[in-house]
Amino acid sequence: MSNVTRNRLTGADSTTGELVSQVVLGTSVLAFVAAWLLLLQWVDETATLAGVPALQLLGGAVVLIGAGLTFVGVGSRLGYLDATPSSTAGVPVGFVFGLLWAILGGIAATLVLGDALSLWLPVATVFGVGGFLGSVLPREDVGSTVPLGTILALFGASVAFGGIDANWTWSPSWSAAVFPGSELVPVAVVFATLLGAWGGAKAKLGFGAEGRQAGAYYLVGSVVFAMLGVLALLVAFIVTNGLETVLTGTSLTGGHLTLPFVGLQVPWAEFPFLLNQTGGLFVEIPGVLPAVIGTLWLVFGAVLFAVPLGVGAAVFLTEYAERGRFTQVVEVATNGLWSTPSIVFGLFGLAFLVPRISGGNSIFVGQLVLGFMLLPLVLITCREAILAVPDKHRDASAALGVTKWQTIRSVVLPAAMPGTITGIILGVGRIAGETAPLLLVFGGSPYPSSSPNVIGSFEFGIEPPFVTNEALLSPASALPYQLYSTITAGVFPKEVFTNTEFGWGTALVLLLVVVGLYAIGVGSRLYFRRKLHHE
Amino acid sequence: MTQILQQTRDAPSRLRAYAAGRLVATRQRARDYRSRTTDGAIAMHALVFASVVATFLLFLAGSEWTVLPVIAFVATFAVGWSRYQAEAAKALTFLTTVATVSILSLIIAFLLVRSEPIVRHMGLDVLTRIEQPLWTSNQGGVYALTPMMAGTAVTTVIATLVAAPIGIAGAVFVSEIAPRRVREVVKPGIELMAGIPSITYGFIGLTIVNQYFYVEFGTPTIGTYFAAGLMIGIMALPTVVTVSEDALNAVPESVKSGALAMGSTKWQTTKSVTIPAGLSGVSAGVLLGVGRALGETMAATVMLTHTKGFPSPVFDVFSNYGETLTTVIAFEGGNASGIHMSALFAGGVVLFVTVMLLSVTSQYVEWRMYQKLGGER
Amino acid sequence: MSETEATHEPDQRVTTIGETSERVREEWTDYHFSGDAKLSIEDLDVYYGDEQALQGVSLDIPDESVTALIGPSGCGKSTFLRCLNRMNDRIKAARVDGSVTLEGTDVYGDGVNLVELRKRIGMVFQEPNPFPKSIRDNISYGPRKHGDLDTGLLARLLGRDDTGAERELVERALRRAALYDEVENRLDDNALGLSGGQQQRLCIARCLAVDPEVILMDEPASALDPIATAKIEDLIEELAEDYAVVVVTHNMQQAARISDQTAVFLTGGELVEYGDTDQIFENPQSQRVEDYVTGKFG
Amino acid sequence: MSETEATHEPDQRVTTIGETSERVREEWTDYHFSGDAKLSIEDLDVYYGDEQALQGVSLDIPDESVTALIGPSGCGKSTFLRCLNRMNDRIKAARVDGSVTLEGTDVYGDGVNLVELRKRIGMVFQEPNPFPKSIRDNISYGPRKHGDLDTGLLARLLGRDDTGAERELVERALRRAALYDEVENRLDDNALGLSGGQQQRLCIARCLAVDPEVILMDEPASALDPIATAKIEDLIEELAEDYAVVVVTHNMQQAARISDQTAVFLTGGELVEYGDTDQIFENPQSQRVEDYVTGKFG
Amino acid sequence: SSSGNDSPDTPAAETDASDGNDGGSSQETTRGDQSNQMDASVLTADGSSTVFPITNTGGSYWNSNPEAGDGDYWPTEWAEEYGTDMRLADYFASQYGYEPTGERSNPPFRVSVALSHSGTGVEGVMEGRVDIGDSSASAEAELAGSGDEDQLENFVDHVVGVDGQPIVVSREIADDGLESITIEELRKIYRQEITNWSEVGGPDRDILALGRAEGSGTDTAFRNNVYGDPNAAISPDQRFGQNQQLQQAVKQANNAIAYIALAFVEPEGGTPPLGLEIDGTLYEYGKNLGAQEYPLSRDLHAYTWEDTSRKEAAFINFLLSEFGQEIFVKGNNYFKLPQERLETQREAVAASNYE
Ligand SMILES: Nc1ncnc2c1ncn2[C@@H]1O[C@H](COP(=O)(O)OP(=O)(O)OP(=O)(O)O)[C@@H](O)[C@H]1O
Ligand SMILES: Nc1ncnc2c1ncn2[C@@H]1O[C@H](COP(=O)(O)OP(=O)(O)OP(=O)(O)O)[C@@H](O)[C@H]1O
Ligand SMILES: [Mg+2]
Ligand SMILES: [Mg+2]
Ligand SMILES: O=P([O-])([O-])[O-]
Repeated sequence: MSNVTRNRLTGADSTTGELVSQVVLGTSVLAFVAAWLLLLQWVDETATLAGVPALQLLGGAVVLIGAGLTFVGVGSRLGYLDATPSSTAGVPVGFVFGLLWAILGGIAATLVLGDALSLWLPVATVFGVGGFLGSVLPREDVGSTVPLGTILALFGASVAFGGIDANWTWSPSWSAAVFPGSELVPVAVVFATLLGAWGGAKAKLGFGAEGRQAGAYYLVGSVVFAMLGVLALLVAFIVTNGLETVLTGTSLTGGHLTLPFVGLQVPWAEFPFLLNQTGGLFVEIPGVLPAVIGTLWLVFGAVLFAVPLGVGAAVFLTEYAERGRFTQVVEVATNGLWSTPSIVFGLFGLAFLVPRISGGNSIFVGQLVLGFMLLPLVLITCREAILAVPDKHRDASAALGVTKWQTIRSVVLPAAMPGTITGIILGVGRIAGETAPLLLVFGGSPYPSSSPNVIGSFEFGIEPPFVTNEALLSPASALPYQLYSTITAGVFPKEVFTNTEFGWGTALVLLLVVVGLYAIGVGSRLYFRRKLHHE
Repeated sequence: MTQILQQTRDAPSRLRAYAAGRLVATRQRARDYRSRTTDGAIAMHALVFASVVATFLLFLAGSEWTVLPVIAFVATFAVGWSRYQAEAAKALTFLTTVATVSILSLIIAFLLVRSEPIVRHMGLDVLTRIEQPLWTSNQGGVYALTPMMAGTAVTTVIATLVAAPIGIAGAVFVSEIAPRRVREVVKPGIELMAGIPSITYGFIGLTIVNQYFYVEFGTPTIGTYFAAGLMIGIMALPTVVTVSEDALNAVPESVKSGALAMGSTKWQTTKSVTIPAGLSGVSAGVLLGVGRALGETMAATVMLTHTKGFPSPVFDVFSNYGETLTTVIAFEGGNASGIHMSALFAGGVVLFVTVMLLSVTSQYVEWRMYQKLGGER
Repeated sequence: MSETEATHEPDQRVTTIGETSERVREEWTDYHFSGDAKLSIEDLDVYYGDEQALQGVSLDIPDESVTALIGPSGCGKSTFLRCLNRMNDRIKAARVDGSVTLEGTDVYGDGVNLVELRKRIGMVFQEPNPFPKSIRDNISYGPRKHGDLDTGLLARLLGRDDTGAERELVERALRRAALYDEVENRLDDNALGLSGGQQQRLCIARCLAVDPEVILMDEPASALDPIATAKIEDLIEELAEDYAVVVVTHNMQQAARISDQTAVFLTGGELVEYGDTDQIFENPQSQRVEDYVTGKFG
Repeated sequence: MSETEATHEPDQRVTTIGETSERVREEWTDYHFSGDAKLSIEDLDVYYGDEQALQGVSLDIPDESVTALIGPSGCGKSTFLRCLNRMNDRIKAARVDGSVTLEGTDVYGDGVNLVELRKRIGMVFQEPNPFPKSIRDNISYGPRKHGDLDTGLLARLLGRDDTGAERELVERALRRAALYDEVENRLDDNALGLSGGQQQRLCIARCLAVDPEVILMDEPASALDPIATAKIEDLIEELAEDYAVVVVTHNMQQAARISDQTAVFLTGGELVEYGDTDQIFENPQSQRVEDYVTGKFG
Repeated sequence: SSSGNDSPDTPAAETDASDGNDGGSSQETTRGDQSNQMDASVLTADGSSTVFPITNTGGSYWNSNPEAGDGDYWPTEWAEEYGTDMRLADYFASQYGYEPTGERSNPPFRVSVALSHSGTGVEGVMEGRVDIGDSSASAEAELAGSGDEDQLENFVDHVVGVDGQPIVVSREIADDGLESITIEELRKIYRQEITNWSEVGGPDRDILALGRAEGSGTDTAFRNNVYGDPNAAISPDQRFGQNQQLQQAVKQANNAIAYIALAFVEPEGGTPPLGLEIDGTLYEYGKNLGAQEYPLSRDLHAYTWEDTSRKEAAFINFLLSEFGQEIFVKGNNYFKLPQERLETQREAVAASNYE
């Protein structure tokens, strides 16, 4: 039937090529990590290993990678190594290598001929085109290794033996900054080793479709690993910096709690950073209680405002309105509203709400502005959740002779609840960390000495507006605002903490609150999803 | 050509026909409403709507009597709910929809109205002036948004260069490469990262990143576009990853299996089938990330130098200039008045319009994806 | 009601569709059953947008018996069924011409109360679609929404609640649907935890709880395994003692087993033959129907 | 391969399931065809988590013929099919025991190259799943990814491209799948614009373009209308001239029409009978199979 | 609006029309003296980061309401001097008719002082967002060129202290031996005409000229005093919102110069002062820097709008008291008001005006 020769179903045993590729790959990974350690200054750039400075070591590693790559590429081409390369490395690879060669040409030309554009540009172009052709014209095994290997070897050699060390600097004419070798070399090594790992992984699987997959996976994997590392570092950084502040003066039983109504005092955990006022004469360990309470009130008000509006609108749009121009406009509008920068909301609140409601910064206006910001998310998620309620439930209800509203109330909304709640929690997480609008419409003293007492401040009158609440109409603090104030206030009035320490503490509490809300949101989504799938 | 001409000529009559059609439809709907709704419910509807309109107008006028129509609304509504629940519910949901739309309209209207004085004062110079002075209360007030627009563009570009490639790589990793166990940890982890408040990034940026560039690279100031852009990029990363990952995930498993069953490798499947099919969703994710970077305020406010001007060359991201549209509003919003304030509102308009365009584009792109993949069934 | 033999040489009786339909129609429109029609359908046309899904369908459906609708996929069986209780109103694109009469009242007449109509003509869907609520709540949903039962908190506080009545009603409906014994002890569990067959019987019970006169079923067993299918089939035959049951099925053996009358629709939305089930399967008048019931296509 | 008569009195031969399965197995495992087996399956067990989906299935599949797999829903037909080209590897919960041999090589052996395997055993899915690309690109996807075709920009610039070869290959595959005439003029249109039946034939053509030895099809016509179904059936019969074709179907008439051998799976994942199609439908050895093929359930 | 031309949405118009009982808004409280009701809502202040240490320290003493004899905060000798045994805020508030609470941390009304810069304070008090607008430059200078000059007459000026406005540099520059520069050099530095420290006798290092936000009193006063025009064009390398932030930046950098307020000088710390030679006279920190003739000296203002309400008067009087001047002004490194100016200022808010 078919006279095409078939490849074997099973793979071959390991070869020299694989061994060399493995070395390239391993060296790349090690150098990648080492370069990061230098960049993060966990290892000093003047550090030495067996008498060789760190940077020089990196250079040597890159030389090794370059040489190894060239070796496998050429070996495979000459047929000494077992591989299944494609006919070309491909145009994208050609572009990347061409760019590298162009940079090399540019640098060489500036060193030799000077940095006039008319001098280095042609050289760079020639090098670039050369690099491009050198990558795409030969078979894949040569094209994807030799041009790269050469450049890596050149770069590595100039670091290892060419005097590019920590004190070497580059001050380009177009920039006000000066780039020292101590930083540039690790950055370049990060990129070099990414490419090296790509080439090594590719060679290891003998090029071809499998090789490309391996190369791509290594590249993507390392990038993602670095990304996750940076993100995790950020969090770890806040935690380590803030933990001491947050735990200052805590003890499990040192405090006491007065039971309401009974008046009895019982031992209670003492947590001054969370339970103390920020300012005031008698506060020994300043805390973030006013900000926590302020955040609670903000979130409470925003939810109270946005949830009914958002859910109502979502019901109308999905259940009552016919799909058409109107629903489309609302959809576009809500999506736009969701991505509108928060500072624009603040500006609007300052110009529209502040004069009409409190005359100055106030909790109430802050609640409304954050409510405006929350509204589109509630609407969008609730709408999605309602749309996700299968029509079969509506049909079933209709077929039982039940009216539309009854159906919405008894079947649709309950089924849409999980999705909506998840959305609300995530939205609350976002607004709880929102600062910009609060600067304009909400914030008060940077070191508040009292927490807003909203519940106790209701007053009733016979004149309109009949009900007033002084606390709601006064400025307050919230966690993100507290952090901002701490940054701008520069000096902290108490000796217990420096300003920065207090800031880290606040940042940690803020992080815990917001990320905690997100965690609840994400978790509840997983939970509901799983529950739905299992049934 | 002639066809177009013909169409334009027909336009008025078609418009008229359309209007007439709408009128008939509206009348029909009104008649339907009358016949289907009891008198009591109609009265309730009328009262509810009237009180809402009154509330809105009084509030707009800043009157303290606003509370009266609110009470009227609540009372009518309570009565209506107990007697005509279905009608009351429909009216309520309609009102909430209107309220939502009105909030957006109000924001737009306010931004426009308040930015009108500066445009009257300076004309198009607000958006085009590039010579000094750019921002001063001298000479009757000169407030050109150009340096801030350039600043916003520069930081956004840097942020996008950071967030887009890495973010897409992250999405590909999570959705296509990572083993299930890794994905189950990494995905929610990244989603959590999306929640870290921007002021936190700002604090880290201010204390660590700014200082790092100042000390190691000898930047002229403690805080540069590059540092801020980098930080914003890192901040936008999780958003790009999650949204793009959703898009890649939405590519039907059947298509992926189809490619695998033909003996293409996983990576070939990802590159040639999954990413092209999910491309519009991925770009929507990137656009969202760009939108977030563009509107980012706090990190930039605490990190940038708040000096307005154009670096030379313009792409020198390490210059001593540093102000974006968002930071200028946050920084000067408190003490501006008159045309200065108006200029800030104009900045708000520029931001709003840009973000709106991004949002509409990303929605369109996503709609295209839906169409494309939906056509499959 | 066993399987029919297929002994003809197919090629000999092929006629063009136009011809056949004319001829066939003449023959079977004379079908009459003893007693009055519960539902009468006259010249029903249904369009989805520009596309016609049913063409001039007329037939009478007797009370207290099972009427099966069969035909290849897309021939309009579901559409026909949905016309009977006006569930088609829910599809925006659908337009219905012709008349459907329920014991003398035109279902499409002016001022017909949809809620009342659907109470009288119950429906069971292809996929079991219990509400994500407890079994009890699923059953009592209809009566409660119609105000026949009040078990709200307020009523309970006032001692005016119908908890007792509810319990009875739920038990009766579940027994009728042959489900009571299986779920007796977990009435408060979520209905989604039931197996497919149980869910489908629950849906039937839910429908019975509203006390309808006619029960429409759209391929009620197609999503079920053989054992569950058998139970549903038994149930349908039992229900026919009290109700007019109309069942759509794609499984001809099933139609043959359970129905008293069978209507055969063919692609294009025409009703090609209607008559006693035995006759349809053993001696169909039309070649097309014969081809269909012997599995030549579909 | 016309329909089988059902003349027995069902009730007389009922046996308990355990008994039947033992007895039946004895009888049919002796089934042999002339020539070598293309695929041999030995004692295949598949588990999804704790649940067993296939129980000790053994059978040989001959080359150049159509093997039909039938059985009620959920009996493990798709699972079995997916084991043959290891698409089950994608399902994390799935665990496979036993051996599948393709011309002497154990498919589950160490170091088996999945890519090679799937090139040799092509698969067509129940729902047509063309890539959202042009018709041409759909067909040439496989060869291109396997490096047999290069039509990239660079190759074209260098004059080294295989555009001509591609054109030929696409035409050949489309003709083989009886689709060429319908799409000849729109090879560059998006494949998603085709009708369901055309899409399914496109998927078959796509599979043929890789030049496999075995073609697996999982209910390839279940989502299609009768005319498209007829085309696919013709195509399958034609393919059997060159390939080993394994078709899962839920339509027994279809199995009877198109297949040479039929394997009947029943609930629980056992293979209950395997033999010549005529024999299975006319004179099944097992009562359960007879009940199934005569439509007693399923 | 404040400018009175358009904008129906600004507060002055509508809130003025109201009868002033919607609680918390400053607009009516400024005129609250009409009704004899005691307004006990929160007194809000915002603005200058220079004045902030004064008002904020005052505010936290006030809010804490320490008992007479509290050794740290309201020591016996002070209480005796005032002849009272009341708590601190109780005592000062009671002079304006407020009922003493007798409770720690519970003053007759609370004070909330926010931190930004003078522009915000002036703007805030003008638009009624706050009761007291802190400013370290005169409202006149702040509003110069803003188009709101016609509102000036509505500002009621209360001067609470005097600042010397020193010039500070990074520690490294001072350590390198640079002790003073001339005012001409200063002008050039802030116009980017001198960009290296070696040009003024310092090390060979770029100058990082740090400035304050436009609209801050420190910036306005600096331009006014150094260049003779509150709107003079200067181009610092980097601007900061508040003095505190600026101080932090000077500490972080090794080549910075900044103009700041006295409270933020740390002679031995991160912000050492730099001598300034003006017309041949060398002004040095700790010697003649704050002297009468030092041209960079400036008044620190607490503005109220249109009138000074009872509540505002009570608190401002507290700041102007001997106790206040000593603890809040001198205690924060600023210069107390000279006696005769103090008398005039006190008169403006004297309790007798509110009987
Ligand atoms: N909501 C709808 N909108 C437009 N067309 C529809 C809709 N529902 C059904 N149709 C079309 O009407 C025709 C009849 O559909 P119907 O669902 O009644 O067929 P059926 O006999 O029930 O088929 P099946 O056995 O597959 O359920 C089909 O051509 C179908 O495509
Ligand atoms: N991915 C999976 N995870 C867990 N269980 C599965 C999975 N796929 C199938 N099963 C189970 O394995 C059994 C056999 O399924 P399979 O899909 O092979 O049946 P089938 O004969 O193809 O049915 P159908 O005719 O409905 O396609 C069923 O009980 C099914 O629930
Ligand atoms: Mg149907
Ligand atoms: Mg299957
Ligand atoms: O006192 P300022 O903060 O306005 O300089």
